[in-house]
Amino acid sequence: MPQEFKRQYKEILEQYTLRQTEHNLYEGQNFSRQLIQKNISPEEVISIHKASLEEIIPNLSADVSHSFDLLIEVMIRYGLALKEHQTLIKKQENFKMEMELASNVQQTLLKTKIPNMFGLDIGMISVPAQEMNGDYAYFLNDETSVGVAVADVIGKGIPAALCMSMIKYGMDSLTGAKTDPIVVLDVINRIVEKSVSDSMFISMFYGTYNTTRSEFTYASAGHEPPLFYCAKSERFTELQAKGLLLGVVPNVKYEQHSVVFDKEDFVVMMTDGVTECRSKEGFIEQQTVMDIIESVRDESAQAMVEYVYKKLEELQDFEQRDDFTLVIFKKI
Amino acid sequence: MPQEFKRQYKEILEQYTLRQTEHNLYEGQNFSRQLIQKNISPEEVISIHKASLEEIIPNLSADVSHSFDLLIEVMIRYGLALKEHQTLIKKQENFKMEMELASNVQQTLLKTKIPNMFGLDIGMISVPAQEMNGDYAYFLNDETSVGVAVADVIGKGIPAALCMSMIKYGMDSLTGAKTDPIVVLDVINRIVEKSVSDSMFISMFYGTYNTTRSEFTYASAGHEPPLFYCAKSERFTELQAKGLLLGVVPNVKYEQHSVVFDKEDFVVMMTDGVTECRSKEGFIEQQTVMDIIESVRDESAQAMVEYVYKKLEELQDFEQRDDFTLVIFKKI
Amino acid sequence: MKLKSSVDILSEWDIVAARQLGRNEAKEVGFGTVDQARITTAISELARNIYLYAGKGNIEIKQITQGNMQGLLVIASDQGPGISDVRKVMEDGYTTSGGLGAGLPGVKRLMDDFKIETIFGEGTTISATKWLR
Amino acid sequence: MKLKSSVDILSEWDIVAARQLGRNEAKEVGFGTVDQARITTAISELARNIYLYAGKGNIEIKQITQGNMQGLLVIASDQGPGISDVRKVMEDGYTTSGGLGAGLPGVKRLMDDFKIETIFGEGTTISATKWLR
Ligand SMILES: [Mn+2]
Ligand SMILES: [Mn+2]
Ligand SMILES: [Mn+2]
Ligand SMILES: [Mn+2]
Repeated sequence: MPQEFKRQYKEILEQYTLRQTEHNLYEGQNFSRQLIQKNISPEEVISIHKASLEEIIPNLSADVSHSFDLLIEVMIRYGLALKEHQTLIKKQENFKMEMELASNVQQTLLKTKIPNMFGLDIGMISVPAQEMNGDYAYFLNDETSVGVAVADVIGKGIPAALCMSMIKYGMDSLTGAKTDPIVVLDVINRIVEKSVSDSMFISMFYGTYNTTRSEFTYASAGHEPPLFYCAKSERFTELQAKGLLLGVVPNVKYEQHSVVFDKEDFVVMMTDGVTECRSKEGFIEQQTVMDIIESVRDESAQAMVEYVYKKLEELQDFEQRDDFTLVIFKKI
Repeated sequence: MPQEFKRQYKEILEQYTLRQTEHNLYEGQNFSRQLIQKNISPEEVISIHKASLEEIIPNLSADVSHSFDLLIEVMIRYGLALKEHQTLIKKQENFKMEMELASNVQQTLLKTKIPNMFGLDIGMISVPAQEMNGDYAYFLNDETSVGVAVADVIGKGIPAALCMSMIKYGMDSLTGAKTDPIVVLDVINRIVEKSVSDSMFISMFYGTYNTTRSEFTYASAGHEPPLFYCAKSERFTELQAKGLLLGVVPNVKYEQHSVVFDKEDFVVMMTDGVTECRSKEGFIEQQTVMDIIESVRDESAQAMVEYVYKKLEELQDFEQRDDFTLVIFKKI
Repeated sequence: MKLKSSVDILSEWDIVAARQLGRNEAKEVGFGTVDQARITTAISELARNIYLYAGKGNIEIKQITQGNMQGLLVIASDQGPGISDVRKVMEDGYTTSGGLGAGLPGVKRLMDDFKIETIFGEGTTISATKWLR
Repeated sequence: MKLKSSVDILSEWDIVAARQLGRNEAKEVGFGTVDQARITTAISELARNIYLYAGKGNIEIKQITQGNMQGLLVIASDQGPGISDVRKVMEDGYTTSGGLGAGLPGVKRLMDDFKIETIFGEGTTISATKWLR
């Protein structure tokens, strides 16, 4: 038994038996912090308590003394559980370091550069719920066109992150930003269908904006529909486009549509981590999300996506349940 | 305070104060198993003990009674640590399930088919040290040629596994099995160099066997040299080829060499998980590995790799420290 | 019956005062010894956090009822620097607050309801309730 | 001084006998109350494992010395089915043995040295030593 702890504890106990003050209990509490830090097990605490009490009350009845031996016996298992906890904490820390490294690797692997386009303001944010991101946003561009892919593996964590790397290499194999959205989805669908087991599905949206014609052409593989904001009418509409999730069957017919932007119009592309935010009271309404976006429509696209993330994080009580990705294209 | 536990504990304590037998302590011990399973916290145990003692010894001194209040105060933190442990155990279980899923995803993503070639017997085994594999073997083939890539990310676990997916997509972008090994390494090196952070390196061997000419052409990016076994002389030689690890610099000059096979000759390609096996007594000698391989030279290539794995697993006391990959090409 | 009371936290002594207040109120509501100790430990952690990270603040204790449930509400507020990463602070084993079972996750476990509001640079308010069973 | 002694484990009563033997020997060597309880708990777990999984077996207790160190060696042996996956049985939180801190990882933690030898289908021998400090 660590003699120094015994001495300190006896002093606190002695004071407390004399006067039952809150201050003495506070000292006991602070002392227990130290005990835990020094790996003193609960059965040792009982043993220290017993020895102290025997010194403080010299004629302590044998019954009381014995009773502590039973208590020590009972506490042994609690001590074991605590030691098990310390092992697990160490494991957990190692795992965290591995995940941090993995998350860095993923960020380097999947990094994409937000292009600088004439007449178009682009904002992007992608925040994983856990260490690894199962959402993905990727940009392709040339002089007059900028393409953007937004994808979400159904599920999150490491399995989703592994799948996501596939989309990246698929996108890398494409030739340019002008490729038709339905062609892009078809190429990626074939890759996913070939490489991924039947239980893994990916939703993906692909859109390409032509700065000369201010035209946004898009297609969707079972992905969350983007919101198009018309500045003139001050109204949102969903950009619907039918198409099956990636990886289900090799041949899918995707729909392609376009919309022409006026100045200040913007499109908000996202994953279901944005629309399926939950607060304690239930799902956050689409109208709420729209109101939040509209309230910052005059900000830059990047400021907009960051503001929306912060607001939704707050509404969710800082418990992010799914990966969150938001991309805004705004004509300026 | 759960009344039923109180009643049971009081009975045990009463018996124990009467007679301090081992049997009573054993009952206390068994009882504590139940307490822990029912999430009774240590501070509650003290409280139960106090209440029981007060009933068993009606004239218990106030000092003793008070002393338990301090003990309860001290135990609160131990109770918290225990609850934290239960949370962590649940997390750990979820994580295990996630890793199993991730490992399945990886196996599906990286799956490769061992080709069936006329005149060449091929065997392959790849076993990860943890759930995820940071080693990779991949086959390409046409009528007369079969190419094989064997790669190892420096490091293991999830970060390594993420990197590995890159090699797969790089290989997929190649046109055929006849591509020169130095061209293959050059293509993959450029991909890796572009996508991976400076702290991640990959060693890779690429060889292609022409069944018409019985010729094996190969190049290496800092990879473990394969062992070539000449059946006639019954001797092993290392197939050396200079070349930097993948991902260090964009332009690397690789060396390309060839060797012609006679009947029964074979080449053993591997990762350092094979050569750096350790037993309790230290590293396992290369000669030992060679002896093991030679002892089964008359078996099929697949039987050979499986036998070598089993033997080395045994020598290592079943503690596999690194991912283990072995490929054999044997002329028949 | 005093239904609301509070203690300003300016020195370490005030931590003891807040504990004392909490224990008295807990006794009054009818909590047993173990729950009294839990509530007091929670108050202790909250007050200590204020003292260590915000410098000063306030602990308010309220007896509350909801339907036929009775409980004790503890509100810890400060105008300190705020918490920049709430998720991280609420994580187990995050060791700034002294290891095993301590810190805000500990407070959450000791009480039944727990809510944290923080504005970076403006301060933090934590509300925690324990219900009588 | 009796230096070696053993108990056959055939019924639950024998678990208590093994514990008693272990406690007596531990006392004799000079272990304090807490260590006595730890050694006894370890013996309890080992004997219980024999009783539950092998049906019958033996617990042997030896007082040992090494240099100027004194200790107690517990050997639990059975001719039961053996352990098919030692790695798994030694894993924490592997819940067949009744949860938190129990089972063989618990025994390993309670003692200073721990060795397990098992042949599938032939039986298991576990040796665990506690040294007097
Ligand atoms: Mn997802
Ligand atoms: Mn999602
Ligand atoms: Mn490796
Ligand atoms: Mn390796």
